[in-house]
Amino acid sequence: MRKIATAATLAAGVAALAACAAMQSTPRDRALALMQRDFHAEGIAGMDRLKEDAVQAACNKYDDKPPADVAARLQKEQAATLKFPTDGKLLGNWKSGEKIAQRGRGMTWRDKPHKTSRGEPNGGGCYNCHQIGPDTTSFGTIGPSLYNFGKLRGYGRDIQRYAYAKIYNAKAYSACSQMPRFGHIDALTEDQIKDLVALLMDPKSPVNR
Amino acid sequence: MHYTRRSVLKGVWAVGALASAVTAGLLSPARALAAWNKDAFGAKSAIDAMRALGVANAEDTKAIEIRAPEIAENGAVVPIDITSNIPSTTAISVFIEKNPFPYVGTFDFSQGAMPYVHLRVKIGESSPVRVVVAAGGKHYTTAKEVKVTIGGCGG
Amino acid sequence: MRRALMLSLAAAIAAAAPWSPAKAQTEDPVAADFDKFRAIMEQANPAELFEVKGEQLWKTPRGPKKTSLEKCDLGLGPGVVKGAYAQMPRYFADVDRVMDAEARIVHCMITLQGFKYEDLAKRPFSSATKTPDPVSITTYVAAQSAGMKLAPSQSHPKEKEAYETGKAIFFYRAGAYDFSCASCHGVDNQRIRTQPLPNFTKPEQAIRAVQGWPGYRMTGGVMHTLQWRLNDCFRQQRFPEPDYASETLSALLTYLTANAQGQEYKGLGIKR
Amino acid sequence: MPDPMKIRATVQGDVADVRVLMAHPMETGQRKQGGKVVPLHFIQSITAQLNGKTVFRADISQAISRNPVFAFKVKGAKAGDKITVTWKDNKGESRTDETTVRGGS
Repeated sequence: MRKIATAATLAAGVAALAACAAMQSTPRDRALALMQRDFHAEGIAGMDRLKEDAVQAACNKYDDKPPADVAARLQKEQAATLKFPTDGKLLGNWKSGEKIAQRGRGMTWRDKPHKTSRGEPNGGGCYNCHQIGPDTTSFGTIGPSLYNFGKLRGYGRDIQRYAYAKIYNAKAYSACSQMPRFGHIDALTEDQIKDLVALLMDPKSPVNR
Repeated sequence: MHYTRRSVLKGVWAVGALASAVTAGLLSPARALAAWNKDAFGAKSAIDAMRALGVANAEDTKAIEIRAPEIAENGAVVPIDITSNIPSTTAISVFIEKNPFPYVGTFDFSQGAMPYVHLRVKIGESSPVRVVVAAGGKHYTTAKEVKVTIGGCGG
Repeated sequence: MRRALMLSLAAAIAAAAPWSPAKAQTEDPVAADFDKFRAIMEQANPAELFEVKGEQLWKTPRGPKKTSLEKCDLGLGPGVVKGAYAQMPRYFADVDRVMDAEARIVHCMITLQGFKYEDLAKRPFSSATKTPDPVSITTYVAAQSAGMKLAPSQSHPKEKEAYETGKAIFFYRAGAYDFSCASCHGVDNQRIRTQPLPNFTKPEQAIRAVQGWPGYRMTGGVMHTLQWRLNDCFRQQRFPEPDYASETLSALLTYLTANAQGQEYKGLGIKR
Repeated sequence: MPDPMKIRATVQGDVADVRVLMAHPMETGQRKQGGKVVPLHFIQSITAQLNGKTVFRADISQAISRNPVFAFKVKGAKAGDKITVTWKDNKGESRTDETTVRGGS
């Protein structure tokens, strides 16, 4: 339902807000009240997305630097959400992984569950933040470079599991990481995460050549 | 809209423009009367377009300056500045070699117009931008590569 | 047990960190080249076509009440356009709230001309085939502040309050991806793909939140304002959608603009 | 009726720098909207005159960007001269606008 703010309702809203402000005077409280009033659900992005979960609440409260005990507790809770593939395989196809890493769409207003508005599978948007393969120079720098990921760390199963888990839920390692929890929020499927692990870990992947 | 009146007016404009350009001796009658060159604009390769325009014999030169980005921020709008340093330049033609229809257009200069043009074009993929200059009855050419990057965050 | 092992392994990997993050340099040659050609294009900016249209719309009697916007008070008195954009968002006593330029224009279209918010908010952003009137009008209004210093008023208590509220909105992490505005715009020297991400918490970079808007966007060849820019940020943040011209957006714009206080607004821009 | 052009002509010495902005979709015939292809629609020819004499003429394709921008220079111009620009598109629509050459700074 779209909330319409006509001049009249705006005025009413302002009055209500003024009343609110008297009771709850912190900027955060005002911000939350305003956003609650001024946002509307659009497609798959419901109003529930404005509510913080435990991780978001702690990161907001501690300005992304929670005390060590809080961080440890959160990381433990997040690690408990990790689901590894039931077939035991962690390496998919690095070529598909490259496509998932290149694409950034999905999870917003006109997209569908697991699919973008164009009918493609969701992207991971990995290149938005990370250097990955050697041929893509238009990579972002918000996250560390993942070039030579396997080559530098070895190709063992423990590292494969680490890569899988990190993509599935980065908050299991760093409570206030800026990286989305792609598996946890069901943005990427198990097979897609396997393909991304292959992109990082397959010795034949351009990432490691 | 007064359809007939409009089309008559347009007709007058077209004839008037052509007549004045031809009488001024600035455009060869052949080029002026050829109007919009369907064959050249419909050609799928730069060389076919150049043949259709009769400029395929253009010789290489360093006397044409093409100012365009090495890497275009957005292929939908690529700014290009072209200056010809060849005396008696009368026209500049532009081709984006890798576009599905490479021929972008021809710019004619007369009555004091300097052999310079700024234009903004769509470039589908990284491609040479080829320029052909008509001067003193001959044709000269040069090219500059423009790279087109992939899009941004794509959210 | 296995999880514990894995986690400690991860810690070891992180600590060893044999890679160094590829930081975007301020003298990134690609970004410098983009800036250079954008500056060339701004000398003849298609945005001016929308400024011309916006001026016409401002001066023409329109809407159910058949009045022009020449009595619209943008904060400097009824009808004063010159310099008004550079001094917004600001507090308006008639609505007892802070409004940004486009919110104020929409307010004038509703109160003076009799347009309905519902109609204006239905399709508030430009498409290949249509540029909404408030977009053209905002473009016209903004262009009349080109070359002026940004001076959003921060003297009224509600203006200070809007700043603090906007700041809290800026840092609020939520949504499917756990993003806040600060995820992309709270750190120095980052870029997404090839696009530099200015740090809006710093005065000298905050100007880049406002600079170049309203802007002609090369993608699609359409005119967009800050209302669109913020709407699209929230979309990419995977939030629900903010209401057009809402107080939330005015508060956020107050925070961003006041951080850029005193810097020169150069007028209409060209955007990727 | 097509939207007006914006023409700016400034003279430096005796050279007029002319910049023309045109409001036109320049549809390539490849873009889809609502599942349907938007038909080819683009400016085909442009003529510019200085005090009635043709100085600049162009035949162009759909590869010119949406809302086209052109700049050219004319020697022998002075403040107060008239610059007239006309475009005509493949659907037969046309638009003519005029401006006065201004003195440079």
